[in-house]
Amino acid sequence: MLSPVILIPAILNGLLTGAVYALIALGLTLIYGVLHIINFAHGALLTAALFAAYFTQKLFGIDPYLAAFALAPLFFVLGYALQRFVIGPASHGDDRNMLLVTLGLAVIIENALLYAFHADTRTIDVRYSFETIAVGGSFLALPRVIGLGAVLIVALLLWALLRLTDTGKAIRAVAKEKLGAELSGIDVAHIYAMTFGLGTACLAVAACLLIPTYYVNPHVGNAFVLVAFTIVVLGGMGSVPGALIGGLFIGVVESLSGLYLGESLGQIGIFLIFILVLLVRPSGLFGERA
Amino acid sequence: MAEPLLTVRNVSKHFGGLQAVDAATLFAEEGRITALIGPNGAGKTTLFAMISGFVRPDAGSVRYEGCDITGAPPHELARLGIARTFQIVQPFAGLTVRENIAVGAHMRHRGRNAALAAATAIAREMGLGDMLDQPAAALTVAGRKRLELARALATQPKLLLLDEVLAGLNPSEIRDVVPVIRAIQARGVSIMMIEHVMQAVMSLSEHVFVLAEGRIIAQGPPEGVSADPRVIEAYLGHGAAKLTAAGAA
Amino acid sequence: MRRLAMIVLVVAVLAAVPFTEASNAVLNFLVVALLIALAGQGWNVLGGYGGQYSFGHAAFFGTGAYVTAVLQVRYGVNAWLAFALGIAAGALVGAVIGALTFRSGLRGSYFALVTLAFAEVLRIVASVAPITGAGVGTLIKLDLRHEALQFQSRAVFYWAILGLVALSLVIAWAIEHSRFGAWLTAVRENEDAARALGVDATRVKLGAMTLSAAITAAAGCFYAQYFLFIDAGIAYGPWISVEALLTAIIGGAGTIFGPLFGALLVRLLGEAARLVTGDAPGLDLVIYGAALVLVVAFAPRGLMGIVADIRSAFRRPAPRPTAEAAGG
Amino acid sequence: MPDRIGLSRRSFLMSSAAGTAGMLAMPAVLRAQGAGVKLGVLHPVTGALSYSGQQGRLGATIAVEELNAAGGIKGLGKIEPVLGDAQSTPDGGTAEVEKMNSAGVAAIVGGYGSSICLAVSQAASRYDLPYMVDVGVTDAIVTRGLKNTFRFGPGFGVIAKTALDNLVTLNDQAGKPAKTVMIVHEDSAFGSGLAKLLNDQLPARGFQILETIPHPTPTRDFNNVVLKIKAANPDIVIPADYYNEYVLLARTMLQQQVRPKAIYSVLGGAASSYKFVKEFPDAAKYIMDCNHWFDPRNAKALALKKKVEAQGQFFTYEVFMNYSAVLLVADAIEKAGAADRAKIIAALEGSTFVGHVMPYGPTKFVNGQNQGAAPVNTQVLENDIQVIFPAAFASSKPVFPMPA
Repeated sequence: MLSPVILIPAILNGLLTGAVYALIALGLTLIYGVLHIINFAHGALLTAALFAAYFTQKLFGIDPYLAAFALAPLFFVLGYALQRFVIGPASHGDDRNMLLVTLGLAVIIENALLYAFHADTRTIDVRYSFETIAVGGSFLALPRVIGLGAVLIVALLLWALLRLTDTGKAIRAVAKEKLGAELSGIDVAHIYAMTFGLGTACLAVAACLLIPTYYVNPHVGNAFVLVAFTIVVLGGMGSVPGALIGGLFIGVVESLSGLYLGESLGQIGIFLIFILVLLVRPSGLFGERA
Repeated sequence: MAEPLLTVRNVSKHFGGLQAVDAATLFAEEGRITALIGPNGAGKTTLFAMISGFVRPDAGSVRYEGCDITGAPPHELARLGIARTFQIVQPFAGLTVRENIAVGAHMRHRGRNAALAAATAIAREMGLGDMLDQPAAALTVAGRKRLELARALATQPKLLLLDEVLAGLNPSEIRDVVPVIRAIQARGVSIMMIEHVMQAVMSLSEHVFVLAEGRIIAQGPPEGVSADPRVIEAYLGHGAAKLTAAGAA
Repeated sequence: MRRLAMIVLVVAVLAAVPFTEASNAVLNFLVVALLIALAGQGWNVLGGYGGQYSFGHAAFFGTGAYVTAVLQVRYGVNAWLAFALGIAAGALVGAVIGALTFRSGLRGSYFALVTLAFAEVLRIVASVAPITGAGVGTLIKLDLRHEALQFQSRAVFYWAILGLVALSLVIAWAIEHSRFGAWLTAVRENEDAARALGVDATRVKLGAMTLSAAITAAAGCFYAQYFLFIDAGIAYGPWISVEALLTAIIGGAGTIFGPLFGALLVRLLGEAARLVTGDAPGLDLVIYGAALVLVVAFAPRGLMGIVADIRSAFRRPAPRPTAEAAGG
Repeated sequence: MPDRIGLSRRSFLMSSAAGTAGMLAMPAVLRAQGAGVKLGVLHPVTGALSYSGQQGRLGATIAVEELNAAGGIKGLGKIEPVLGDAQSTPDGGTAEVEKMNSAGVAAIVGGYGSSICLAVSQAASRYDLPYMVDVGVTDAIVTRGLKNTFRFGPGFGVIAKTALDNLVTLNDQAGKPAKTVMIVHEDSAFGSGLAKLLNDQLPARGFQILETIPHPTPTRDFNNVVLKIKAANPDIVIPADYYNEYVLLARTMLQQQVRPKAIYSVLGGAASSYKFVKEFPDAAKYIMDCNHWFDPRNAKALALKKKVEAQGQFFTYEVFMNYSAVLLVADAIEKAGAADRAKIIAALEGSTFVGHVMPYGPTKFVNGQNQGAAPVNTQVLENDIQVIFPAAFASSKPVFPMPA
């Protein structure tokens, strides 16, 4: 019923949106894969990262894409410290407690940002914000195309880090067999924190990719976090390629269901997929059967 | 000859590519202690899990008291009189000893007070009388094993499945628990036990099944089985020494 | 029986508040706190006693609220009946979600996520479906008659919600003193062990979820009847899921009085924060969050755990504080 | 019983209830000794609506300051504002009304947001406490027969009608270049209600509605919506969104080079916002809006604008609506001659106040609704917001259709 004139750009747009979702989900899935908890602070940390990207541009005039190189390490340290000194000790190793602590952190971060910066929406205006690339009669926003490329690079880097470095091997060992890893001398608390740091660093990159075309306010992260949960579940909790493919897939689903069902109901499409996957195949489409 | 209390016929289970249990057949006679032995990874715990309803067999049947119970869920089996303990003890850590046992007792007692009274009585029998109001998490390993037994017993089972109830205990603790198991048998409860401590198997059981790589390779009275060359071969390696030591004892 | 006496005492003290010269501002504060306590007690039945941490109790709160409101506004159903049907509908939603999730064997993070997702789906549906008034919301006609379940006096509303809270306390007490409760806590502590002892874990969890949903739905029904206006964000929004969980955990999950004292404390903290900081936006919620983290870190059994520890410390110098032992 | 449940602040101290301690000093009263009139100033300064709430409070407090600088209310002394935070929820608003009532306010101004206004009006009606709605467009607020509730600004019905009338006039004057319309609206109370009214009435006015697209708040991406607009190619796009979504939509339309003959919004979240115009001049260019707007020829309004901008704030409609509402209530209190609630309500009912900054003419309340209240049309022209309709208040001529 809809002509390809709409359909093709809608799919392309879905892919571009999905790429950023994927990056946010990458951080979440990594944390889940190793710590086996859902990080409910993920959305709030994304908001914090968006504020950081906003202010580096506003205060220092640093381009967000450049800022990513500074903010990613910064947020890595932040994530590391949060897990090492707050979440880890506070939850006494109990999964349910970790859920609660990350939820508590989410509430704290979001409202501390509200307290500090108030509720108004902020946007930055960089010269390429409105630049587009013409593809098949439609225009793709240049920053979003750059975003897709950056996400693919980050995913590749992450994959290489997990496969090729000693830390990556340790992370995989802990994910697979925590007790065994502990017995063979791996500092599990350190690896947990490293993982959390990596997941948080992904958010910093995602924030820098988002800010040129999006806005930031203290509640903005929530809009992404449920989608990210869905992607993580769909892609198989803990699976990096799963998050990537799942993100792109969800982007397209959202785009198409928005087109056919309307934007309001289109959101339901995502949640229904989410619930269905959880009920029928909780290990995800790309994950291994438990 | 009457049908045994429990008959397991040709049950199989595989996980992914691994054939954990392969057409195993065994039985437990009423009033007896039956042992299931075998080297590590032989599939004993999987077999137990199938009998107690935690795992559904791919093939084969389980019969109990003349009825087919294949694939019935654990809580129904417990109601029919099959109770089990776990290899790694699973206390309700946040509850007291009394409350732990009462969970089992509730199967036969609807009322809270009746269940608590029954739990108290069983706890005393099992030597846990001093620790009734302690949280289960505060018990020693031996205490937890006793709790595990007491809880199972509180369901008033006809058949008790014991999964390595002696593992992790020191020799003196083992000496304490063995008579407890005998006492349970004396109450008329049939027992099937997975056990690694061969000494206990030899002294307690009347009939032994040997599982290796998912198959029953031998069965019979303990003395006969321990002399069976297939069994010795299955145990060759780290298991063989243990077996010969047990045989010499 | 001593606990039952405590319930009577606490409720009696609270019931006396309107006879003091408490202003309506205080009563209104208490009404809202009790409303949250009721929602929290609902969460407590499933999360505290049953160990199933739901992040989506808004699904039940909202269903109760919407059914109460929509039946009155669109179908002219009597308010009292609508209230009862609201509770029933909440219970039904709980049973359906429970049946779907527990049969699939979802636990822990998965359960938290799926409940959250259900609440979100309902929120979105409510924000577009014509029957709920879609985005406009549903407004119950102001009609201060007892037949319409609306009262001129704040005090009557206060006693009504107190009555519901009292009932929820008795339910919690009954859970602690029944076979169902024993089974429920056994499932919380160790599901496999419970199943081996004859506990039909799925059924027990399902029962707990239905009861839990009914209690939280009652809070939703009351909300609709008290404020007379609901929309999708109020009814199904994440705020109530978080508050229900927060009050139960901070007060002491799996205790009779946990949600009640938790709600009073949390709400007081919020007021105090706003008192100290003026209208500093967000600071009260920062304090909520911090309280949650601190309670999990240092007082895993919440406010009631602290009370119990203090009492046992006075009664007999126990060599081993039970809280730590249980937490380990 | 309700009468006995105290009104005196001292009675707080008597209460033994848990929870009282925190309530004692509530609400945040800027207490002054002696004579004076307490005025409740209620806005959602925290939560989802906090930006608007803070702007609203700004307008109200400026009005109070100006009144007090001029000696307060004649015969009664200075106004003592009792500030309240509705926390962006109906229950938050209700709690504040209770506190304000206990604090003994003569009237309440504010609300912001339909759901809060509904709850607040109802809570205040228990005490016959006069309540002046600042911005809350749901008509249910004033059609419930609450004697205490007044709305200074226009409601949905009037806004939609004005918007339609002006659209028709605009089109007729330009030689009817536009025939087709697409509506993009957020799916909560305000957007949905508006979309429904437009759908009912636009066809009768000779416009064909190609599609109505609802979307949630927040919506992360408007590319699909814009693609649909592009494919349907309507003459006019009518957005009804909150600020963030409006900005995203306008930016995406610019990006995708979708240029209808007009972007004509109704209560557009960003369309008549100086912030939007300043931050995204290209996206804002030529956008028309039918919204609350001050009388651009009113010297008081321009002075207020200067004052607000001097504080580094944007001059948004929340500011001048609240400013006007406070002046109006103060006038009524003065007419009543006492901080007596019934007298103030009577004074409001008969009010013919002209000292506000809105293009409404003298106030005249019928069933609580100010009859003269109406929105005006604005257009973003040369990086400024100009009034283009009605002619009596216009500061510029409309540019329609948009130059390509």
